[in-house]
Amino acid sequence: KGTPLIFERSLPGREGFRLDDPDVPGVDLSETLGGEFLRQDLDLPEVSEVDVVRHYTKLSKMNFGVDDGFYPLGSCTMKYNPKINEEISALPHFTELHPYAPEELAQGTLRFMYEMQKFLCEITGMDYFTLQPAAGAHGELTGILIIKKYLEITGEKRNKIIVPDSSHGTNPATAKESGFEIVKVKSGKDGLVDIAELKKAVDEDVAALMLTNPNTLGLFEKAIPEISRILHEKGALLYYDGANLNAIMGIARPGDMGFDVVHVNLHKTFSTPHGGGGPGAGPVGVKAFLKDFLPKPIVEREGEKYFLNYDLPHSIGRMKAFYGNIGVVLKAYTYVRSLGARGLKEASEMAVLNANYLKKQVEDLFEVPVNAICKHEFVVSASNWKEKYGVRALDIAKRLLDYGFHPPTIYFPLIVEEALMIEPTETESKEALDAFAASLKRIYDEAQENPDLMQKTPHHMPVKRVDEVKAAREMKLKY
Amino acid sequence: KGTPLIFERSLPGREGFRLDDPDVPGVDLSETLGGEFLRQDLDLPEVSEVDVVRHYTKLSKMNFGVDDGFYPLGSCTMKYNPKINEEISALPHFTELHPYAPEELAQGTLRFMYEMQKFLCEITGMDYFTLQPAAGAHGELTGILIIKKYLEITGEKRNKIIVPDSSHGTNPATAKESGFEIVKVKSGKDGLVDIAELKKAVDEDVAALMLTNPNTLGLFEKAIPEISRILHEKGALLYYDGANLNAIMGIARPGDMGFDVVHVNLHKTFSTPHGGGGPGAGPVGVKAFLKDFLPKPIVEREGEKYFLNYDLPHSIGRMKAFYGNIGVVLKAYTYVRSLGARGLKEASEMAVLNANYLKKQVEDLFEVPVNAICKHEFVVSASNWKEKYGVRALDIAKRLLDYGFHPPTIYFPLIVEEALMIEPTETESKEALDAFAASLKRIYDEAQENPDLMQKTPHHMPVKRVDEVKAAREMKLKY
Amino acid sequence: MRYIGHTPFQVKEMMKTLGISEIDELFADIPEEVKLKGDLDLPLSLNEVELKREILNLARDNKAGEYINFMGAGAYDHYVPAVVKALVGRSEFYTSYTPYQPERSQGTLAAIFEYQTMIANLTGMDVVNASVYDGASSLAEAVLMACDIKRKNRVVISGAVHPEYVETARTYGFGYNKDIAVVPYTESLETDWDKIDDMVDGSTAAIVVSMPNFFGVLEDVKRARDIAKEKNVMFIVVANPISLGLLRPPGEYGADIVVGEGQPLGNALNFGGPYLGFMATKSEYVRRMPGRIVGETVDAEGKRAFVLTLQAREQHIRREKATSNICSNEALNALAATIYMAYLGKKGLKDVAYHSHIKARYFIDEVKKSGRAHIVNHRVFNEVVVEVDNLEQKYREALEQKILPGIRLSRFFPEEENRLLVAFTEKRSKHEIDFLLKALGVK
Amino acid sequence: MRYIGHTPFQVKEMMKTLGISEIDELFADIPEEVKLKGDLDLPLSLNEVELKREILNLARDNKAGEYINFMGAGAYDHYVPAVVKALVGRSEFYTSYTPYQPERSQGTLAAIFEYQTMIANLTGMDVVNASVYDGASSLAEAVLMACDIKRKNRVVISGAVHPEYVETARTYGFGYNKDIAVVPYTESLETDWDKIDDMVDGSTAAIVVSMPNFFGVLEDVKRARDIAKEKNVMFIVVANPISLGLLRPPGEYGADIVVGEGQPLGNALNFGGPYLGFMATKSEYVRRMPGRIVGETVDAEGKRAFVLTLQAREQHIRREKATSNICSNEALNALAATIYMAYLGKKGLKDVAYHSHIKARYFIDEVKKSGRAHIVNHRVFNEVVVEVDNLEQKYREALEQKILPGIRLSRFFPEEENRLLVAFTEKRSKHEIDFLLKALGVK
Repeated sequence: KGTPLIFERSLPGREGFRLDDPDVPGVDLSETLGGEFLRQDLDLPEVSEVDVVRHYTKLSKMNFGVDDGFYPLGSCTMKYNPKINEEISALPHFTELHPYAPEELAQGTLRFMYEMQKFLCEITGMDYFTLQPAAGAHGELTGILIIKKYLEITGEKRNKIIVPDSSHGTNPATAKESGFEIVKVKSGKDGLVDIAELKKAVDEDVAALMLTNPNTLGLFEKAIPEISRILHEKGALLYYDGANLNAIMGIARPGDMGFDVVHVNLHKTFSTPHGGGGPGAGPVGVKAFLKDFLPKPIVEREGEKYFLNYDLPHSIGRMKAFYGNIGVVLKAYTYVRSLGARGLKEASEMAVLNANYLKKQVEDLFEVPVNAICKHEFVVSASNWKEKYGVRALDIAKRLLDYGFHPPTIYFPLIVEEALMIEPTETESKEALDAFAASLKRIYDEAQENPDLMQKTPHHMPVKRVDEVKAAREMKLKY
Repeated sequence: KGTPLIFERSLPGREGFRLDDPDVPGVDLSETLGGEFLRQDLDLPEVSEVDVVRHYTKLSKMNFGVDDGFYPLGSCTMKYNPKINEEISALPHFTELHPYAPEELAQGTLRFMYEMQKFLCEITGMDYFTLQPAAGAHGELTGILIIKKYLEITGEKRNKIIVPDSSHGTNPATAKESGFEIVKVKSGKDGLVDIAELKKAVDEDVAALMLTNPNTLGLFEKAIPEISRILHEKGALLYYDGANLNAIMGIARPGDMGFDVVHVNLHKTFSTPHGGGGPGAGPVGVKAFLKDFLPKPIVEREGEKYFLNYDLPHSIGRMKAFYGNIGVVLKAYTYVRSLGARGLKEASEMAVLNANYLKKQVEDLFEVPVNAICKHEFVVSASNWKEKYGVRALDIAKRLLDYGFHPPTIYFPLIVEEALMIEPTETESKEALDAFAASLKRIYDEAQENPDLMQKTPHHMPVKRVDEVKAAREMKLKY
Repeated sequence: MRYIGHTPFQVKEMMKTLGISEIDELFADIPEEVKLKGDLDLPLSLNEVELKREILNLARDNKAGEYINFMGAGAYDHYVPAVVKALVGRSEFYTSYTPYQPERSQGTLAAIFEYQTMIANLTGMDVVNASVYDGASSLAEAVLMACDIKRKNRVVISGAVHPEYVETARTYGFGYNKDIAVVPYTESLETDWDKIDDMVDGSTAAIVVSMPNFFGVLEDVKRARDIAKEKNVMFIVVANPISLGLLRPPGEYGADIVVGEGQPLGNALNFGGPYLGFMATKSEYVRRMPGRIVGETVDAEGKRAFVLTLQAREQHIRREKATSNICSNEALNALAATIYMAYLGKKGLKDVAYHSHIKARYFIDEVKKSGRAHIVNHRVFNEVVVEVDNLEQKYREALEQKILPGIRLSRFFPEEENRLLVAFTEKRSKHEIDFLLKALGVK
Repeated sequence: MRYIGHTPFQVKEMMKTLGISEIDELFADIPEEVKLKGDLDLPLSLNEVELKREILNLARDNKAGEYINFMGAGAYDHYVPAVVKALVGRSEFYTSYTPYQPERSQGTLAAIFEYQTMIANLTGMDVVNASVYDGASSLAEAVLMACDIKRKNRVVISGAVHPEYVETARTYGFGYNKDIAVVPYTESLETDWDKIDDMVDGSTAAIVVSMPNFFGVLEDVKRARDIAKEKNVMFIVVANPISLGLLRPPGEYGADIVVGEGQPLGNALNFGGPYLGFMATKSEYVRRMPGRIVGETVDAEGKRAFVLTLQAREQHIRREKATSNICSNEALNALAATIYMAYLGKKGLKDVAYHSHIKARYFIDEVKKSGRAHIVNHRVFNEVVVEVDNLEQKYREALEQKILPGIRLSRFFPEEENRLLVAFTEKRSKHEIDFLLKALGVK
């Protein structure tokens, strides 16, 4: 029958949760609310508690998480999510705190927010941080709006934002959402920003360059000092997409590279879980001259007292209600406190070691667009598989599922055909990397021996290959 | 490779948890403890945190719990375990309480213990309760030792305990462990204690009769008033095995039936989870004349203050350190508070309705030893399957696994050949019962069509049919 | 506490494989001038025992947990059932990524499909996305979406919408160069419909109204619909999802887009996040909606399966032409909301809404009976604005009695002195409300 | 809150199927004279919101949680790692029954097999059962087991064994008609070996010694072994499993049966339970051991699998001839202990033992330095007996400062006035110990 839905367990009159016998008098709703405001029917499931528990327990087993195995999804930094973070962030002292609670009764939360702002400044080399953005893309939007507001205040008319062709899709989308025109610069054969191209692109209309470093090929943009000079000389700013920060913690800092605005992804670099797609947290850091443009409020300290500072004269306003995904921030905070400076550096070192080691194990199977030391991730191309056996990156991904792995990111970055973008992270052991490499080799053999079979993969999953076209065509979006 | 073990992930030098840099001075252990006391090596796994998480997550998926589906294990009352009980019993106020904490700092726990004693008295019709026994069998031992001590104090020489042939194995084992001689009485054709046989067995040497009511065939011993008279007239006592209490809450009480000592299984009747075999809790209740024989201490109340009363002059002593499986008691307490009198009665009513309904659905497939209204469970015999197709109760059980159910208890009670003992409990819906019945029918068809295949079941489990003989022969009991 | 999988020996083996003798060699491509000299200046690492001790000490500085909570204003202290926490805590859900591989993500996908269905039913709309960041950003996205659909640049928002939502819409609007016009609320804390009507001009794409509004009041949504219809602008409603247990679904009174904060549906307060914004619209606008959407389909054997669909709207496919830049959303919070709605169901959600409402009504009736304070708003769902003499003093006194008596409106509107916004949920007992009434000098 | 799966309509349908019109008809076989008239007298049912509120109020009456805890005496405040709680909380583990169907219970079975292995390694013994109720009952079972093996009826127990363990052994002994002889401890709080030697006679099956003993002292286990050997009795050791991170395994010094309380291995204090008793012995005695045992085998395809084995010892097969009546054990607690041992591993368990020990040593050294109190015991692992003038007063003062300073020995031995048994774990910081020292007037 396929994937089950809770609605199929519903039957009129069945009950899970209920409240009866209130301790205050009942009312006639048509009097207190007015008859025209009342709804007639409410179409929600009618199920028992055991129905709910069994259904979602069953659904959970149709999922795959980091706790189930290797999850080398490039660009997503699927590292292990420490259990102590979950335990701490579930403490009622934190979870039951109302956002408008008087500050003197919320000093614990305000303190870790303040300290986390400081930690992020230190790790990235920036001067001020806001914790408000709820995710990476949200952080990008915040950062670009800060730049826009800065230009408005300084009276400069700059309407272009440069993004490399290897950038995340969120970069151009963000720049567009902020009202900028997008200028794309090509990557060179070495997979890095083509400096000559960049120079051509940079003029007085350019507001900023958005850059991921290491970039989405997992390569460090070593010309970053020059890139910074090129941009700054023309009065443009540098925006750092922090998706790949896990490669360089304690080794190099965006602030020291010349970036003026950065966002970081707490749900990537700082070990907070991705939750099946969220919540994340995308704090944004700026150099001192941009402090007053941050969204309101940020946390500051006066003596022993922590408080919310709304006094940011040029603030862009706010990106959401309240102060950010604070429950997520707390998990990242416990992570930083657990690892300290040495631990964070070690995390980056091992992430890079793992990526290079795994690359070495599998590179013979693929075409490698750029053969260089990589950072935390690397990209290979299955175009040789496609040519020789008609087996695509997608097929490889599906077959990896059968072998008990989550597949890498595929078809990104767009500049590599049949791309597989592999990010092992530091929390994987050599055994996991070796097992993954061995499976890829076995799949390569399978592709040679029986290429047709590959299109029928996966075989051992809760469902077989899913028809995506039908979904988009029929648009059945609710039960 | 089969079921994995943590040892296979171990590698010298790998670390999960560690403590470094103590905040007090280090010592030379050979000085502080003495060299001859120190161990040379400690052979425990060396694994990382993610290894531990993935291994036990994987093992968990090789298990089946009530949250996964229908679990009609007769005599075990595998009802749904409410999540609120788990949440409440995990509150640090309860979990972090030391058993020797001053009573004035432990009033919360002492209060629910006190109230639970009272609730159990009310539900069973007894006068006093101890929460100390850790499980049903432990409760039985407690109860029988109370009887033994009572006889010692009253100076009576009675060395026999009567158990029906349908009794749980714990009953004779307990009686033996308490130094009694076991007298078995046969059941009649109606599945109930044969009163004539019983009368013959009861003499001045009999200390007590141990009885489960409803009995293990799921039948109410309706002659219980007479049974009680027979025993009491001869000066013997009545012991109630509470394993089947789930059939009669709020409907009939052992105390009112004439039982002098009872134990209850909180992990059956009162919804606390079985934990893969434990912990349980087996509180024991007695009539007033036996109060002074209870193990020490029990909780009592003076004004608003709850305290541990050790003043029980004829106490048998204690059955374990401290006061019982208090964490389990708390879950049972929340259950009673959630349901109240009406809810408990409804639970029993629905448990009995479900058993009778399911019996009706499947009885045509089997031989039914006694055809009568059952209580919370019923027993059928697959001897017709065995005769006709060579398919045994064991095969049916294994095949049920393939259909997504946990099988019933098999080969118990011993008085029924090829027994299947089915207890659906009140928390299952009609749909679950119908699906189970339908699967049994399908298995019956399969048994007819392809009996040989049945011995190869289960097909779809993490492992195939397990070789129990080899395990017992080779005795490989550690890695 | 390093969360590293290797042994030291393995690290050496791997380095040998790579032909390096120092880890630093892997960072040789980083120019010396941008390399960090020395260590980061961070507190020393803590082992788990120290960490737990340290954080528990910090946690205890959040004293508010011991207080009886009457605060609302967009974040509500509804009861989160144990079932929700237990199931959301299954690691297969929370340690997974966005369900890009449907064959191994049916759990998340099916749950989102259920979420879309339940929110659609709750709001009376056709299609729902998989969540956005929170209530405020859901409004901002709706504003941009309406402007996009109508190809206009101005939106008129009622001043009785949550002020932080308005501010967020303004910030997003600043990016897209949209004009956000806000119409001050009336003395009775309602939307000023005449002014709205005045302000909607030819460049206007939509009007926005909150139901109930920031002050707890049920707005005259028919009037809103009529204006929207007459002026041919879109009608955006910000709704409290719990209130929809009792109130008419906005789809029934003509809403084009319904957004709101999903936190009250089974998510903890968490000092403001993570929450989830929900977003529902009519079928015709589905391709203009931001965020992920799950659709039903079949697998290769024809069995039902679910998959992310209509991805051509999204940034990872469409880049600068996407409907929004959103990527990560609030999937786990949406899962909590889904399980919450499933568990409470038809009856339970009504119960929660009803209990919240009658607790507010009890407070109102007691205040009116006493005559010692003044109820400012009328026709409220679960939030009451009460005017109390010497509010500051009474507010302090209430805190001393471990009551969070509500939110002073002057926090948002300085002119609203002596006015307190008090929220009620099913968690507040009569006893607790009486306690509050006494603290406010009303009882 | 009824936890019933049916709808009212389904109940009617089912009744119809059964041909009954009242549920009562299903109870027609219960004689009227034993039927309950009216309802049980229990508090009214609470919905989940009310229940949580009610129990939180009750929980807050347990004030001890806010105190710094130096209490031990058989239950220890060691750190329980988050990993242990998270994994034990997986419902597949905790909502399952005894693994009678091995094909669907490999999770529990493999974990027990690991537990058996780790406890065997920790204690230096050959075979281990799947757990018994707790430390005290594990000793009681060991006493019965020794009597059974030796076919004798008397056991001599050191008076320096936990008094509640002794009492439990007596109670079990009462059942089986065994004679439990207890030898008073010496002034230095150790076992009186000469007296033990005297008391072991021809009817004696075993001697029992605790290591470390109830007072924290490492006993002269060689002497114990020599006596046992010479007199041909069994040698039973009660061990603290954390101490075995540093101390020689009892198997190395000749123990025949090793038992103890497994709570310190990743299980919470829980006011005394649920805990787990562990029990290890030599191969030759395996068939005399009570409780469940898991063995390795293969499945029909020859793959490794695990199964309950040697069940012929158990009550459900052997009934009155079983080695014990035990059925339910403490499987989930044993699972916690297994995960704890796996997670800490070789190094971590040593760390925890070492840290616990050096914290005790720090206390001892500070007391000695001050000269204001008297350390009574020597060669301790993690528990110290300190003699303090006016203990009662200082005890009260410590409580006022939110310290649980330990356990007054007079609780167990009225003659031991002014003596306090103080326990140390890795959780206690130097700062906290200094605080205790001050409260006791030592610093």
